Amino acid sequence: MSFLNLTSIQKSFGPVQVVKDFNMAIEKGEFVSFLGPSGCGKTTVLRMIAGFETPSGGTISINGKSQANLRPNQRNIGMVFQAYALFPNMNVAENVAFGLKVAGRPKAEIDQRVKEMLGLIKLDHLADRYPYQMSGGQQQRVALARALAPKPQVLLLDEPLSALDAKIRVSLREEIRMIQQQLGITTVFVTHDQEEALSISDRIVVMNAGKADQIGAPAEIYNRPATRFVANFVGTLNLIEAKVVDPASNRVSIGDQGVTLREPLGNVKAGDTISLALRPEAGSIAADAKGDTALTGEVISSNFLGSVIRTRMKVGTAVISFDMFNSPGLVPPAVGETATLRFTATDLLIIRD
Amino acid sequence: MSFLNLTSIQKSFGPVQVVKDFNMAIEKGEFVSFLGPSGCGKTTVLRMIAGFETPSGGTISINGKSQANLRPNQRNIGMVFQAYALFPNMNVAENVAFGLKVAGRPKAEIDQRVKEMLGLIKLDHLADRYPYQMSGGQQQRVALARALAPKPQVLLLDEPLSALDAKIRVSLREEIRMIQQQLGITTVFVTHDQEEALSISDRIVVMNAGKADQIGAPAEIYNRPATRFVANFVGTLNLIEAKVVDPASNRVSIGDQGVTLREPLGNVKAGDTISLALRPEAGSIAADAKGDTALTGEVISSNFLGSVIRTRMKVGTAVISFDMFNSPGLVPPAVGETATLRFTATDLLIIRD
Amino acid sequence: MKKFWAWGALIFGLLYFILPLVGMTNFSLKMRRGVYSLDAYAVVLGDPRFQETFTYSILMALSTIVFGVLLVVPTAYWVRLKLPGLRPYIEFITLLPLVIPAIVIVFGYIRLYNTSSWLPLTGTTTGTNILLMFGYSTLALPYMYRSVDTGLRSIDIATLTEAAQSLGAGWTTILAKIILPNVLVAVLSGAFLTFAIVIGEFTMAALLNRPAFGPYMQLLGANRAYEPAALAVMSFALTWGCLGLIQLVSRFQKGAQSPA
Amino acid sequence: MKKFWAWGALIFGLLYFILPLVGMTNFSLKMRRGVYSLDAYAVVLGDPRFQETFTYSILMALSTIVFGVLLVVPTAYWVRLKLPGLRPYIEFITLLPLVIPAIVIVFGYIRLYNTSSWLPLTGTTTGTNILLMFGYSTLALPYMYRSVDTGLRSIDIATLTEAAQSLGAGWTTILAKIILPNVLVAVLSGAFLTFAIVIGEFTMAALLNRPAFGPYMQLLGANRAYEPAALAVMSFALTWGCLGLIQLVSRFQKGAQSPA
Repeated sequence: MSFLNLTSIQKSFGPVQVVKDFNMAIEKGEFVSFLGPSGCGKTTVLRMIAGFETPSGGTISINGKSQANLRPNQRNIGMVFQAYALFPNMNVAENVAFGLKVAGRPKAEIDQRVKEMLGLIKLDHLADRYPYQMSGGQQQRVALARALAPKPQVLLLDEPLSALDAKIRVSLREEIRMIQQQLGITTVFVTHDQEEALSISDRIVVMNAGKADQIGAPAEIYNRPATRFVANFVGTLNLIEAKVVDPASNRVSIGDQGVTLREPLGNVKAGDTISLALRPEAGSIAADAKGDTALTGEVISSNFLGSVIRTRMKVGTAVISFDMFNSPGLVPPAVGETATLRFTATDLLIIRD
Repeated sequence: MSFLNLTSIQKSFGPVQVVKDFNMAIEKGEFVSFLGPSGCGKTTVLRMIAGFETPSGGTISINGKSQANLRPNQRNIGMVFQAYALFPNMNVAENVAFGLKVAGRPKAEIDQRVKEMLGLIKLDHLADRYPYQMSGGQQQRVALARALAPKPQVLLLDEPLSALDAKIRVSLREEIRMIQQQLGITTVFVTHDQEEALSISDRIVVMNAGKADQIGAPAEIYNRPATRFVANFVGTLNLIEAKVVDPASNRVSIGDQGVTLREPLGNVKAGDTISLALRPEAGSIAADAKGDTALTGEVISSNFLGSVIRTRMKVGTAVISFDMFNSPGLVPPAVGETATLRFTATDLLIIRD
Repeated sequence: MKKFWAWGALIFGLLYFILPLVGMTNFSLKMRRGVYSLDAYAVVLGDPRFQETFTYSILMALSTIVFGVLLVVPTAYWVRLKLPGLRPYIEFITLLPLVIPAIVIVFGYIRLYNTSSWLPLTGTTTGTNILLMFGYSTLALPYMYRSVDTGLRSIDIATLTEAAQSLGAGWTTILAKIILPNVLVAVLSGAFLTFAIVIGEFTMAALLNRPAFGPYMQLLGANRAYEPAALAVMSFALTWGCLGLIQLVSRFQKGAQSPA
Repeated sequence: MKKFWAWGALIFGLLYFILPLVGMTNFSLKMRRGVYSLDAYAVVLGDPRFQETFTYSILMALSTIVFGVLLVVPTAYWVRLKLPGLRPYIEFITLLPLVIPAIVIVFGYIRLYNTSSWLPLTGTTTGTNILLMFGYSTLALPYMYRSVDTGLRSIDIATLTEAAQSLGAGWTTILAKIILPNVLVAVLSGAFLTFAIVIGEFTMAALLNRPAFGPYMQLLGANRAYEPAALAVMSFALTWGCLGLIQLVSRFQKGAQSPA
């Protein structure tokens, strides 16, 4: 039995079923991200854990205890919101102390704990500030301290970084991860930003239309997407249609070029179409097509994006993007030129959904 | 004489000087981006070109003609706004026709031109739609068509992609660039997104506190930042403090490790501190430090970001980030391990400001 | 908890609005002893003074609306566009009529524009009518201004104005083709409220001694039993109709502008 | 262009508010022939009926405010939080008193709660007072509700409520510690407006025959020359004071909450 269990969770708003049979077991101390586009139900699941929404079906248990009959204020769950949600009429220390005061802790203990929390987020010096006197990043750190002060069983983070600037977003996500590991608190993090989820999580749940499409460690999700949706949503994988040439030898053709896959094709016959995924950073430009794991095509665009140069190549009807690290001496392939992209056979994944 | 000339432009709002002595000459048909953080004055310069703000000093001329005494509606300039700004009471065709109707063009010409423009943005089939019936990306394309319909001398784009989703942002920026090249229209594009500016522009003006810090082609800006600000703002360059060991042989030390630069150090003496920049994608992990262009340090973090893995290493007091392309077989250096980063001497740039 | 509030709202509505209305409507139908009839309504509608005062008030309401729209729409637009710093003050001014009793305004007018003053408006019927229209405009100002201002808030007038300018449009074109069409519903809603207010107003018309509908209602109220109830019901139906129209129009507007 | 509007606003303000006021104030100081004096004010302040009606109206205003706050704050909060779909309807209801003439409301009350009815409120003084307070609350409802609702809009009550809940707080704690402190300024502003309205109200108090300040002012206006002007000036000063307080308090609020 895991620490936080979500079993067959369903949720409908009127005729719209937002969450469909969602299952997930989260271990104590684990950092799990729910990743998906807006409307995929990720926030709704989080809000059901917090008690703000009541599941239409299924059970939620924390530490072996069903949460069904507990109101939000009885669940001992810490929550951090996208909009910070600091109480505007209270200063930093009062905000952090709020949960402890409501719980009726003695004053000395509250003072001690507030101090400890402000130390954790390195804002000791701003204890007397009011929310409107602080930057977004600072406010969100206070919100984190406030959520953690009453020692909740579970910490829920609802897109906590979306309202912040790019640079602060990166530094605050690292800080959140550090604090989480330091306290060993079980954490659920909701985001639509794949880089955020990949960089911060122990495990990721990729959600699509109310269901979990794939659950796994970041590298697993990125390198071996289980479905077309995951492949499209996480990273910028190339999705290529290929024609099966010989199922026995794993031979397929892309455009009119033959490629032999490492992975068995499974239950297909010659002439069938299958989908392959190729990461844009997997290949490299070569002078000629030696061996089977190469594709030759016409370069249709080449974009300088800063640290990488993204080139697009037309192979048959497919358009394949590939990335090269920028370097001052590098001359990217020119538009209209013919180029050969080489990669290893394991880089071509079969997408089955 | 260039097509669009900005000479000694200044602008103050009350006591605050927002633009300080801004100079820029833009050629006919060129695509120039103003890149900078919010508050750097980039939008103010754009609005002065459009005539929405009056410069406190300096002159703006287009095609040799001073714009000083022209009101915004007399300048024949096309403008696209971040908020789309389609007229809610008009459908797509009426929006696109607006500028032509105001100019009193004959009906047949208007119809012809509207058709042409809708073809250009590939929305012919939506001519009867109202703005609220369309997605943000579609609305912004209509706004582009509306701005282009009266054949303006100059096209101004004020963060036109900021309100859109990540994927649409990328595809629309490519479409904008394509249309701009097709029509050969002189274009100024304002953005705070470095990738956007790098991928779309002929030239970039990096703005900082009301001044142009650097003007140059995208690769030039990225690979050879002129100032510390540009190095920090464009890309994620490492800024490393180094101590001059021997100015004659270009020898410096980082932490306690010596490195020989290719570039002359200039007017410094032994013991001086200089700033070096190293792009995170420039180096690669090696087994040992052979030769002079390598740095050895302790790995302090390693983050999986999807297509790249970003590792941070401590060398003396400096923290150096470097990126590796993700690959399923790659084992990133573990935290606490000692690693050696190798690069070529030309990758270490001297930042002088 | 939800039920408690739902019941609370219901009881509140009953005690405050519905029961009094039902009671009054019921009473207005009892003119003929023992049976329900529309006699009271017939008497009222047949009264020439009713026809005269009602027509007068409708005409006054229409001129007040025209004056109000011409005054408020360009002002509210200009304030939002160019003088946003003045908005709190303008809002403050438009709130004044809510709290300055109508008596004060009219006393002031009478003192200021009487027959021996520099602008003897009260000396002629037309002058007094104009004065009354000014008074009504003052009363309606808060609603008209709020309504138009809210309408302007829902569109991004600064950017729309700049977009139109960059396409070559001048102020007249912008006001006529861009601004007015987009706040038309707000203008109508303000106009209906103005109409309802003018029809029911008593104090100003009485003090300026004009044959308006409010004083007629008051007069009837003092001297008759059933007719005032019938009048009140009719007046209520009229205002209700205006409000219903506002709701209808703004629902139509929502339909045409929704998916935000 | 800017100048034109600035002048327009000035002339408008002069014709509508300032000149009438100046004229009236001037007149109120002329009771003693040939010299300016405060005689009219002395007469008014010394009148025992003035003291009686003014005290009565202040007491009525205070009870109306208390009743209004207790009714409106939790309702507006709850509607925003749980029943946002009902907001247009609630707003509609709170707008009704603006357009239903006070006469209609009072006629209804009298018919419904008269001595022969099931709830004979008009039979006793206390009952009539309660009825009048209900009437006043109805009149003040639009302002109180709007004010509180606007106050609630400026804070994100849904998220703040959830944040407080997740920290263990129940409804009472949330209302008392989070919601009320953050809309206090809005509540005060609504209270001041209510106060100004109740002090100046005439129709309801007159029809229910209670010794309120409005009818006293009216009475004086019909029988005296200088005293009503003095009264109007005083009444205006009072409402102006209330509005000034609102501005002060909301400026204080802005200072405490700004850099948005």
